[in-house]
Amino acid sequence: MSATDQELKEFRGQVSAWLSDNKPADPGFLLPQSFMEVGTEQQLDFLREWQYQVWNAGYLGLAWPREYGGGGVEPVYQNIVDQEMRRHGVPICFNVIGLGWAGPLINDIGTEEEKARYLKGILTGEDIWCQGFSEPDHGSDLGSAQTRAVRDGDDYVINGTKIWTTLGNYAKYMILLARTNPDAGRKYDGLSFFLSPMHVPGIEARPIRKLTGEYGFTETFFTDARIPADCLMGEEGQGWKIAMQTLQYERGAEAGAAGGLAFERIVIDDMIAQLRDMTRDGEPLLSEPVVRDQLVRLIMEEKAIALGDKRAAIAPLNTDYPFSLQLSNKLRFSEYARRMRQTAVDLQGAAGSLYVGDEQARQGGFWQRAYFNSFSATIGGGTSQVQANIIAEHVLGLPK
Amino acid sequence: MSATDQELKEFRGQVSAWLSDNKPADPGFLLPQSFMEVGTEQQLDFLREWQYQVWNAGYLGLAWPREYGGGGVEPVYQNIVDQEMRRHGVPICFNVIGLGWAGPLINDIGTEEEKARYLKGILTGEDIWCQGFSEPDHGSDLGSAQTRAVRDGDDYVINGTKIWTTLGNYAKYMILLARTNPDAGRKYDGLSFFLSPMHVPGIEARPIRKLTGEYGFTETFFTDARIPADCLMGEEGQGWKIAMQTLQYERGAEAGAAGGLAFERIVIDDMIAQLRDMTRDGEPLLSEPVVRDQLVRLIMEEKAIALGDKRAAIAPLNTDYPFSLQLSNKLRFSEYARRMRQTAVDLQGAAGSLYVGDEQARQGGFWQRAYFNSFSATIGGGTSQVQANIIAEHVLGLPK
Amino acid sequence: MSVTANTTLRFDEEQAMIMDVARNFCREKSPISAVRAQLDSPLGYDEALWREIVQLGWTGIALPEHVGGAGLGVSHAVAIAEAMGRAMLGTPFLSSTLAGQLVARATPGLRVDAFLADVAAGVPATVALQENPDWGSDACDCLFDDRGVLHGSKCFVPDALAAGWFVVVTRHRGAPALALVRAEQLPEGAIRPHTLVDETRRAATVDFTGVQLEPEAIIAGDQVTVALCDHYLLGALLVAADACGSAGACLDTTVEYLKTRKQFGKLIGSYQALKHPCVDILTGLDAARSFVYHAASLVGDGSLDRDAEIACRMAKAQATDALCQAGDRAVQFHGGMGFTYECDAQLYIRRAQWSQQQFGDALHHRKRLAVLLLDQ
Amino acid sequence: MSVTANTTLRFDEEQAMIMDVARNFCREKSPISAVRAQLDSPLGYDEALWREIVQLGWTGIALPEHVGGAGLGVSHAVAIAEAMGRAMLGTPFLSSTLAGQLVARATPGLRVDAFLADVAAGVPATVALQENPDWGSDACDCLFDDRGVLHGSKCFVPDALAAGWFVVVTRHRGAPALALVRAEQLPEGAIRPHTLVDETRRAATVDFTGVQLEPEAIIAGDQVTVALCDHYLLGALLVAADACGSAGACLDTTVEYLKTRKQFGKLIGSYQALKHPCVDILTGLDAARSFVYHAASLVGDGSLDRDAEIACRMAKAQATDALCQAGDRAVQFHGGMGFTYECDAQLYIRRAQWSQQQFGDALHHRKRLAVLLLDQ
Repeated sequence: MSATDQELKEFRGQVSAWLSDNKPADPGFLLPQSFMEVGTEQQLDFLREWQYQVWNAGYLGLAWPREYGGGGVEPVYQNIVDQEMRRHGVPICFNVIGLGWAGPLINDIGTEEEKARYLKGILTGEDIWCQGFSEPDHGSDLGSAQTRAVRDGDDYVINGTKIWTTLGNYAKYMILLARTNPDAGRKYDGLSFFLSPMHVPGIEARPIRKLTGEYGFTETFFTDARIPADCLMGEEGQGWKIAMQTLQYERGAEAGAAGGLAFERIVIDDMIAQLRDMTRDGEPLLSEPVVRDQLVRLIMEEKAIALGDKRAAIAPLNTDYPFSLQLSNKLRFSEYARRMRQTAVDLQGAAGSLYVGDEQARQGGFWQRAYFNSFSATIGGGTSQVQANIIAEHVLGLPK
Repeated sequence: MSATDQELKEFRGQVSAWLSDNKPADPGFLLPQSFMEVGTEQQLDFLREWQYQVWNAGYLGLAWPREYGGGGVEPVYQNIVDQEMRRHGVPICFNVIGLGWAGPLINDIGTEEEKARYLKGILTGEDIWCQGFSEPDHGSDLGSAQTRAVRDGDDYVINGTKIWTTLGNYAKYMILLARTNPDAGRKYDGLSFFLSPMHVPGIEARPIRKLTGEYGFTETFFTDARIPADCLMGEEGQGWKIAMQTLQYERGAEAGAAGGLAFERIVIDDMIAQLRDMTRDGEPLLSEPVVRDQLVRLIMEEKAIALGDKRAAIAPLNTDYPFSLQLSNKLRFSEYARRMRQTAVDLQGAAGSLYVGDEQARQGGFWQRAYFNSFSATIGGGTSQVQANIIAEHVLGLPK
Repeated sequence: MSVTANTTLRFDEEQAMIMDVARNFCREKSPISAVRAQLDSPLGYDEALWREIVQLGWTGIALPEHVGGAGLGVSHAVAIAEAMGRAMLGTPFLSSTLAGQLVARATPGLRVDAFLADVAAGVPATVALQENPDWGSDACDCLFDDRGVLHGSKCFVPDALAAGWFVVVTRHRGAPALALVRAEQLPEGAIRPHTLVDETRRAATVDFTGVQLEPEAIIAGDQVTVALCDHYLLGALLVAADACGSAGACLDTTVEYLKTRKQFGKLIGSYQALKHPCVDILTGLDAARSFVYHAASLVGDGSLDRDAEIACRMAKAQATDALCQAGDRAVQFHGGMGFTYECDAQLYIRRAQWSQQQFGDALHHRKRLAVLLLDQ
Repeated sequence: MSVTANTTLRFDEEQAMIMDVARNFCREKSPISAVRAQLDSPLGYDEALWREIVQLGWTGIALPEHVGGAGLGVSHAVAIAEAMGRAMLGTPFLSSTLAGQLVARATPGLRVDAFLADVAAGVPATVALQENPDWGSDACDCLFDDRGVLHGSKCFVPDALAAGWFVVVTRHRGAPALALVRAEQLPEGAIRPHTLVDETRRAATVDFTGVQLEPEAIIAGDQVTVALCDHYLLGALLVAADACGSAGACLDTTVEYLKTRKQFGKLIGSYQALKHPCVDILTGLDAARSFVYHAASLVGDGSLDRDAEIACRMAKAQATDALCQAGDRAVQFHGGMGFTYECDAQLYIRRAQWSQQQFGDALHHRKRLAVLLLDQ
């Protein structure tokens, strides 16, 4: 039985009202723009409290089963919540690896015991999750992961290093991709997937300082770390398949994700708003024709991305290069984001040389930090250069 | 005994006066912008007459020996002539393969007989020369030339195809790179160099229509063409070495070239001049700030090229990346030229859609044609993409 | 209100069908050999093929039913323009459609049904608009005197030799007006064809001096001003759609070459220096197509609103820039072959120059977009 | 007259020697570990190293001999700035040199020899110029009253904590004037350090309110106006030279990584997607260096002429754009490593943002170049 339009409209009204009443006041320090940028305890405490409030109000995990802390209703309700949260500009729900990767996976293929053990803590924010896929020597090439997991009695013994572990120093659990069989015919067949505890001897999560000067990731070292054998998810050798399955949850609540905002969306309007009171040669910056031309180009780029997302869903409008929009989405969006943020700094005049922490910095140095952080998207998850190869080969059919 | 400054100054004055008096009037048809663009008999006749006049006045081949039609003086005189010709904006001396490739080579390593036979006709323009190096299947890779030359009695029998033969349909002689020994260990060792007649049975020069719609090159087919054995220059197997030697003459009269302008230099001033009377939104085009910004960028690019040429000669100013300026010269210049010409068309408004032959086309469609012709430099002699590899590998030391 | 707020995309079964039919028809009827066969012809198109197009109802697709049209609106013409652009098919479709729209929109009543019925029935029509190359100029010296006699010339008149009707943009009592002129009314030698960079297109300078206007051939009033503004935008949109098609064909041609040509022992399409720029062209083209379909969703039969204007201008700016880039790289990436007239790359680089200069270039439109988007 | 006419490049043995010495000195004394050691320090430089620099005579290199300088002119300071930029060496050299030049050029006689002698002797000096982030603004609210007491603040004052002397740009009878202020004259808490994006640099907001000027500390007259115009240009030039050095070092760092890092079994430097952008950076940097040396050939001790102005502006626009591109790509091409604070790429991308915003960004200079080059 589907919700009626009327019901959904009313629900949207309730959400909006709740958000208006409960949107946190400016904490007086810069909040992370994404879950990959939680650099201080202060930020973490703030975000944890916010996620708890959202869950407590019944607005997180709406499509997850009631018995594990969810709402047990259709995904469309969560979508409405997320849209309203975006519209109200509230903070992110920071436990993203739990909400959008581990949780949905456990919901889908986990045992009853795993569900009972893990799901609620993900929603409340009590149990922070992190991801251990990337390794220092293999960058974009996940299939070559070398971290070893060796069965020894009732344990697996883990040795190796993972990198870019978001929230690694705060996390209680990790979704871990490790090699159980180094001799497998295909390298993918040697991988297994674990729901690993983080607080066991032999696991050290060392914070990585980012080029922004802030923290948010760790490098995670496993040295003869023993984790219980029942941490294995599925069977040995299914690691790659399960890891790939987590990707589908990016498609949102319908696909199983719990919901909540994973990152603060920075849009061109934000940039234009901050430029509106600046001057150049004593005149409003926005009256400078060369700047206007630059801004229009950026507006067009952002609008094209939004239109492209819609067009991707209309098959007859994608007959020329099917999947072009889907496969190029990451490249287009991340490269646009980087250029847009860079322009936002460039146009500040001498104030562009100030940074986070300076009292005269525009918006507390928001754009400077945003520009530097934007590389996480042009580098992480396959660099832009690798993305371009993928598009060239899979959309245009050019040779490898 | 070197010429004194005073002597050179007087000479410059004479040249300048002669050019003022003898600069040809506008012939009423578009002249070629380089020797690679002679597309009609009308253009050819005009340019031949002009070259003859220049030679007859004593201003071509000034550093070549007197007995073969040259001036027998120091190269600096020819440099002065060339500078003044550039300054006066006179037409090109079209017989460039003769003046700048074949002629100097014959002067350097030719026999007395060859000198007597070929040199004067090169200078007067009576004997047109062309070059047979490139082949259809080997693009930038000259060393792989497959055209065969087989010794048969007093002849060589030539079979194969050459392409991008400038003036091929008008030429009397060709400098020809052909393979005499297909079994040589190194592919370069199998090549020989010929001063080949063009007007023998079995040689057909088929004009290539360029993307401009005009002519200027031929594809040259050799079908059992017999040329006398004494057309061989040097020994069999020295072809590659001799071909490489021709490249040094690009360094001008000091290196042995006869002089004369090989191409009409199109500079940013020409472009700005044509834009000065255009309008955009009813205002002068040159008052449009975005256009101004674009033009300044181009001016800077052109100026940087000129400064770079000078800086390349001052060693202490090139310690960071020695040879960077030399090796990147072709790439920088040809890519700049293409963009500059494209911009010159872009900015014409609706007139940019007109072409050579239209009475309302700006400057008779000069810029449209110049833009299209500019690809000869970004493609010919190693594409820009190949040039970038060379710089990356030889200047920056990046791996192949 | 966000500057990117309106992301309307409407698309129905009927449009999908027309798009499909148009694409297949153009591909079948206009292989590149057929395109090349028309490069030197005076009209630039095959009249028999034009009759087929008329039979398909495309000339009336956007016109009201009472004049013989299909009443489907400009959005359907957009799909046809894109298909024609993809096949590089030169016909008077763009000029006729735009002339029909201008008159239909400028006319308060049904005074000009004869004209519209002709257009719907396939008589080529064209708008004689420009008097100089400046798209931002409002100069108009082609005027008629008290006796209704026109004086003055227009240049860049598309498909003038083919046209049975001319819609001459003129002035009446200081305000914009239109005069409908039949080809037969033109004096001998009035049409002097341009030599265009794009040899698949035709345009001419037309001297209307001496043409005696019938009183009912003059359309004036406030609606003309509005219709003229819309004409610039619809022209931009249709050229953008056409350019998207051409850019796609151009990219295909380049990619095909890169898949088959070897240099230094490797397929050249495996070099990132060639494949990554192709990806840039693809993403630029994707953006352009999104704008075109978005604009097509917003233009109705009524006067265009602010969002529609934004969409049309973005479509034009993006599509012709994408095509210019595609054409330029097509020549470069074909290497020596690309430098020949025989190589199809030349068709696209020439089309690109033509497209950029119709209804204002990218800079022109971005300048106006800045006003719409930034000055609130 | 061609817009690219002046291509003067003067370079003598002495300059070659200074360039060589400076390059070697900076390389030896300022390895990246030493640069990093200063990132958190209040002054941003090693005072012992500064004393060595003073010993080398660099602080007086461009100042007249009678105040203890070498009288070699700004062109020699350019070579030093480039060497320092290459080593990312943060010292008050740029600010002191510029302060010295401004005062030397603004002074009709020898009234301020004490100041210049101090600068030549290595007392850091700085110019307090800006009151807002707009380089094109001529706002000046930092004024002195009838009793010679200053009121008002300046921001973005470079090396303020290190400075022994401040050259405060103010006004006298409606025209630009300079006031020389000793650090000791500042009230407690007058200096509030900025947090800069480039952690190798230092700047502060300085409140001069209450400072009592000695009458001979005020420099006024027409020459001040000219000297101030030149100050903007010389500042642009020295920052450009510094940026060229940093861009070269940045490119080296990136290239070194590309030569050693493997991905998918290949050295990543063999991928054209990485190597061709490095070539773009190289050619952009080559252009910048050419402009810098050209400008250095044209700036003498007298007021700068049109060609010198053109050269300085081109140098600044080109050099900082090249550095921005180099820094941005350095981060990207180092991959995950580039995203860390530990990777030196961050030093360069930060330096790039700082450089771009000193003495006007590229857009600022191109706008002025347009007037110089196109409006004749």
